Amino acid sequence: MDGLRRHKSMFLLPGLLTLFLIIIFPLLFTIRVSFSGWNVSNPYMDFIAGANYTAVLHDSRFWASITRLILLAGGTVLIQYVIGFGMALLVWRDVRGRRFWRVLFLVPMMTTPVVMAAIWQTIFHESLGPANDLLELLGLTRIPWLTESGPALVALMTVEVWQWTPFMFLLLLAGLLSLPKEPFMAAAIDGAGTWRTFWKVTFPLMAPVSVAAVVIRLIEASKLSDSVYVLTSGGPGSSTETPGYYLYIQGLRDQQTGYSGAMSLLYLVLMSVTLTVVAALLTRAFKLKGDS
Amino acid sequence: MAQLDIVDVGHAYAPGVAEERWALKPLKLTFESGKTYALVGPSGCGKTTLLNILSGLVRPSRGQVLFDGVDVTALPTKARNIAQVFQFPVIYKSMTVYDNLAFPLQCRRWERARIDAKVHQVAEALDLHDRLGQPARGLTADDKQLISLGRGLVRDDVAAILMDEPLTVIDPQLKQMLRRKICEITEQFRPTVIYVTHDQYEAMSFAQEVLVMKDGRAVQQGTPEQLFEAPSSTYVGYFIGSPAMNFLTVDRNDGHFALGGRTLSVAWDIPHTTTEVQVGVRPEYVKAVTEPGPNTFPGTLRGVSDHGAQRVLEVEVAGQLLRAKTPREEGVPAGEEVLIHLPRAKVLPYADGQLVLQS
Amino acid sequence: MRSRLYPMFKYTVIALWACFVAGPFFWAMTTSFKNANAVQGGPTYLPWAQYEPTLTGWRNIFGGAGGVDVIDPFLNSAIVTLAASAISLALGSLAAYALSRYRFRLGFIKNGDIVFFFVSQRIMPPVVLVIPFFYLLQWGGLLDTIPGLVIVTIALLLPIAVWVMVDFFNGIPREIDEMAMLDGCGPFQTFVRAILPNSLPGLTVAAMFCAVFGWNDFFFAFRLTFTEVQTLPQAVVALNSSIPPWWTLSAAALFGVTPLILLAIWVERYLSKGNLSGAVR
Amino acid sequence: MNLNATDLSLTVDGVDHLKNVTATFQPGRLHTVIGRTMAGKTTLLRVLAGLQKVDSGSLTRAEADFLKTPVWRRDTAMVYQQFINYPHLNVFHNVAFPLKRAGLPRDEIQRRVRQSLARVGLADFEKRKPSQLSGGQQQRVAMARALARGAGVLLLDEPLANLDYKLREQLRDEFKTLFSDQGDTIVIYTTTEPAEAMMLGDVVLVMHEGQILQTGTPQEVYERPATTTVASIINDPPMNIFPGRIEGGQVTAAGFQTTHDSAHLADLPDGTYRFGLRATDVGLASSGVEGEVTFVEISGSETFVHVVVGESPFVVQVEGIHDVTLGDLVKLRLRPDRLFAFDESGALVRTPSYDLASVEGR
Repeated sequence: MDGLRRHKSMFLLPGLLTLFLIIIFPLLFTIRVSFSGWNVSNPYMDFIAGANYTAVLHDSRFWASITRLILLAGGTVLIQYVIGFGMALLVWRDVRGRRFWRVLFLVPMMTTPVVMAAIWQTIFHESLGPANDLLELLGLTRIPWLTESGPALVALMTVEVWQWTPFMFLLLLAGLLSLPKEPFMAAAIDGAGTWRTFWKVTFPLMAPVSVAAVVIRLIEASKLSDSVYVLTSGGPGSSTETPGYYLYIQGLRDQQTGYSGAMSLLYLVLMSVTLTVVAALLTRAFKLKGDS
Repeated sequence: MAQLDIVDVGHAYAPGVAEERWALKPLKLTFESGKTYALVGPSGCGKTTLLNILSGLVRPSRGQVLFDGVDVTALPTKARNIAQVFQFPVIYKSMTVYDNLAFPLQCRRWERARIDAKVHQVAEALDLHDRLGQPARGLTADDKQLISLGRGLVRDDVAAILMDEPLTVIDPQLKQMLRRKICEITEQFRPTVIYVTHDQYEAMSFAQEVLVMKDGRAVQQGTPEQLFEAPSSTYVGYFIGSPAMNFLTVDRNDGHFALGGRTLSVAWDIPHTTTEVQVGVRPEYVKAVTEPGPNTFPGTLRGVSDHGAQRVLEVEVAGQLLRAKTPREEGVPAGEEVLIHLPRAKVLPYADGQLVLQS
Repeated sequence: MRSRLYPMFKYTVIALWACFVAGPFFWAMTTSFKNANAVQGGPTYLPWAQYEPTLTGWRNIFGGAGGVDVIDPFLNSAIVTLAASAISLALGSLAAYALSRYRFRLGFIKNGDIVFFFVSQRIMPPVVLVIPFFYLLQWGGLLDTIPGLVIVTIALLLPIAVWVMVDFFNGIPREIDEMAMLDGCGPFQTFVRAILPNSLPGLTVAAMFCAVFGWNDFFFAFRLTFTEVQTLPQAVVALNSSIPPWWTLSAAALFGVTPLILLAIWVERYLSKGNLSGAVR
Repeated sequence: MNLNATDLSLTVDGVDHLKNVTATFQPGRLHTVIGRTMAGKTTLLRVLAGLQKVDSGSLTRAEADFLKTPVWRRDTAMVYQQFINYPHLNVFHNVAFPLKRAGLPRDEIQRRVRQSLARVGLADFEKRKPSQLSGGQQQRVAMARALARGAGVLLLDEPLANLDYKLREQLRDEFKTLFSDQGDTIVIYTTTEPAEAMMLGDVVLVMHEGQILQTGTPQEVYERPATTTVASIINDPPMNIFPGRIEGGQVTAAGFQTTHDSAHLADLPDGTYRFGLRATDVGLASSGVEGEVTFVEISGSETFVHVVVGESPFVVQVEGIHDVTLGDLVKLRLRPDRLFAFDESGALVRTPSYDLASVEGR
């Protein structure tokens, strides 16, 4: 289309340039600073080559946080997907009070993670919180939720599942609502039961939405740090520390600017590569390319 | 295969609607075992409602649906033992062609060897046998429709196969091939088939019996030939045939009928209560002639439409429009004034829109 | 047999999940009416029956002694969210429209790569950006100001707006654009007169996501604003730091999350029409 | 002001969408472009509208280089196969949209909208949204919008293809009247249906694989199809084409031999030919060439019997509805006086004599 060549850039460029300009400085700054020895006692942009990177590679606390993040993100996203899909299926069709359930199940994702994490902290309080109260009611023993490493991880995962299952629920329910009804008719006609209908009709039809939802959630979960900050402050010790939170400690609390810069970039590259690979694998596993 | 009976079945989508406005007015129909039927009519005529009542998707407001004498009105789709081909091809996209065809049998827990034999037999008939191992999602729309049909055919005991405008999304060039394939297959397997379409061409080509519907009523049921030669109402005459049948209002005095003052030589016995008598004649039977004679009427040529092999002459006769379809080789009459012949054997009397059968 | 058990099973599962979802809100609600004594006495749930309710917590968040004032942070959050969302939606839908309708080619970079560039910014952890942003805003004199916070929030929201709107525009037939052009509209008029009026569902969804992520952002506000501009999440988390005045914290938390809960009720309406589906693919 | 296309070519991924398309479109005439799906008809319209670029060629209207004129200044209206209207506007504002863009005064807009809605029979539907209309009504809205503008070029891309059978018939008749007073507008109408092309067109262009194979009046194209491809495109059902020989003025083909019946072919040199015979010129008879019935189709008022004779498939068109059973052996009467003769490359060498006579007769 002649005459459109000029216009199309006018549509794209404002947004593209805005984002580019907002992002490019921090990125260049981080790259530069990662080669400097900038820290709290030496706040200068000197050049120390790759020393920071070598140090990060040997920082076992960093690598432990990466492993922890992968397990946390993978685990919570999987749980979110299963519960979110299950709930979406339950309130998809004939259910009483459908609108009420749908709104209620959406609410947690609309709330501020740090604010709700603060509430969760009171819930997990060892003596004054309702979590242990509930355990006693069920005849179980009290758990020191936030002061022991195992329970602290469980608490963190519980909060993540509570906060973000609604997001899965939202995307999957929207997907279910847009499905055509003929395939389900066909399955009924062919004599398929509930189980078979789910695995042979619903699940394959939902594969594209599922992959999109899981990938989006993985991206968001890879940045996990706010709730850690409020709920456990990475503790006890560093047992609930995620890379995001560890970076916060290094870069902002202890002002190891150069070191944290190197760590940031490494973290960013690792996450980008992992997420790209996961997205590609999921897409291929469900053969999503080249089909409508 | 089963015989399907519709006994006094009617349906309204909203409760409390006057019967005049029901989507499907109460009617009685029988679909005989092993025959092919077409339900044809414009959108909103009730054909899809009727199909959904047969498939169990809609429970009729009134009446009974019998499959081989058994009342299935209250049964869900799953318990009815029918098969259906939808407007948009439906396949199990995660499965191969083979598994798609085998699926209904797997659901019925057939033995593996028996499934295998049956699937191969049907695939052979559908010309899909060389693609059994392929994923079904990669096939073209017409092949997907064949798979849908095949899922019905593998079941020996299927009561009926319902087809809901199955050619809608097929490329025009492939439509004929698929239509041909469907015909061959029904010829071979002889299931009871009920085929819904708005297209007279498809309906007449496919079915042994055609049911023309309008405003929730079945207006005529008959073979394609009956619908063409003796439409029961002016509506059927209009809907079937292209161009539509001609209907000209005639004057009547003591049992004689006249068109524009000239006698129409017919021996019709029409009730005296009738307010309007029309003569119906297919454009195919109307001829432009040169010699006056019985049943010839003068007219004015208003227009000629060139359709290729035929031309359609638009002639004004006694102030009414009459279309005549003439083979190209006969040319076009010279001049505006023409003589039109209505053959006595091919003109039919319609009293207030309804055909009056003459003994 | 099975058919009778299934509904029971279904409603039990739904009820259990509903309890889990609603639990924290119920807990926050009941705690917000407690005082020190009621909290120290161990977990209780029912006012009057188990403890004597007071309005201390609620008074504290509206400037009561020893509490905070949530009104200013609320306004700050609202302004930042609205401004950043509006700018992101405007720039985002323009860019998304271009990416959906025109073919771009710059060397090996094509449309898909540009969309990926936008969306991939979501991978960027805020903690990576925040130190450079600190110096950038300091240099521009925008540290601890609303415009500064708006600028960095756009980095969070613009990718979301582009992601939702590209998919939405892809669902609008191109023929509508073509027809508008044939009818005498230039490219910009085509977008404004023919496409935007038909994009309300998509814009609503995009606006919802922008509002959620804008309103709920904590980290940027936490590190880039201090005394002059405090946002609501900051104010609430500040309460969490020392000895927990749980009643005030709970009241503030409930106050802070209410606007978006109202949004959830509104969004559900769009969901029931199936309008979100375009945003998912 | 003719619209002149010269040597327009467009290749996408190695497939020719347009190949040296040269055509002149004249004001006040209706041009029907007939071809199968994917023949390049839609591409041609999109190029004329400015929605699609070409690799080479030129397009001019009144001295102006049309290829350089942006879409919104081409004074061109288009009606799509899919009923495209502005979903957010009601019927009135849909039709008024282009008039507002042209900056017409309010009362003039109102007058034109009302007038053109009345012409398409939608006067009472002003306030409805397109989604509240049936397919046929939606297409009428699109027509009304195109007509109201009085654009210099009106493009219609298979406007009836997605409509019900009977509605199609009805709208086709209406179109004939609608287009009869289009003044100086250049109307270009694509279709896959021969009858539609013939009945609506002042000029017929036959397209195939991106090329224009023949241009002429409906009668010329129908009666003198330049190639076997044109012959099969312009006939419905497609013309039966089969190989044969002429020796000493005698035709031998498809299991029969002519004597003096095919006088119009008698003076052709001996050799191998391809013969064409319309479905209407083959009949079922009690004697003749024997073949097996493979398929039967019934339109509302004709029966098409597909028969295989030896290797050659034939379609026989019989007026009225007839019950013919698949697999039956039938005898065909092939009318030798109606044979078209094409050379081996498919170019026309001789038409049946009656057609020529009727050209002169009318």
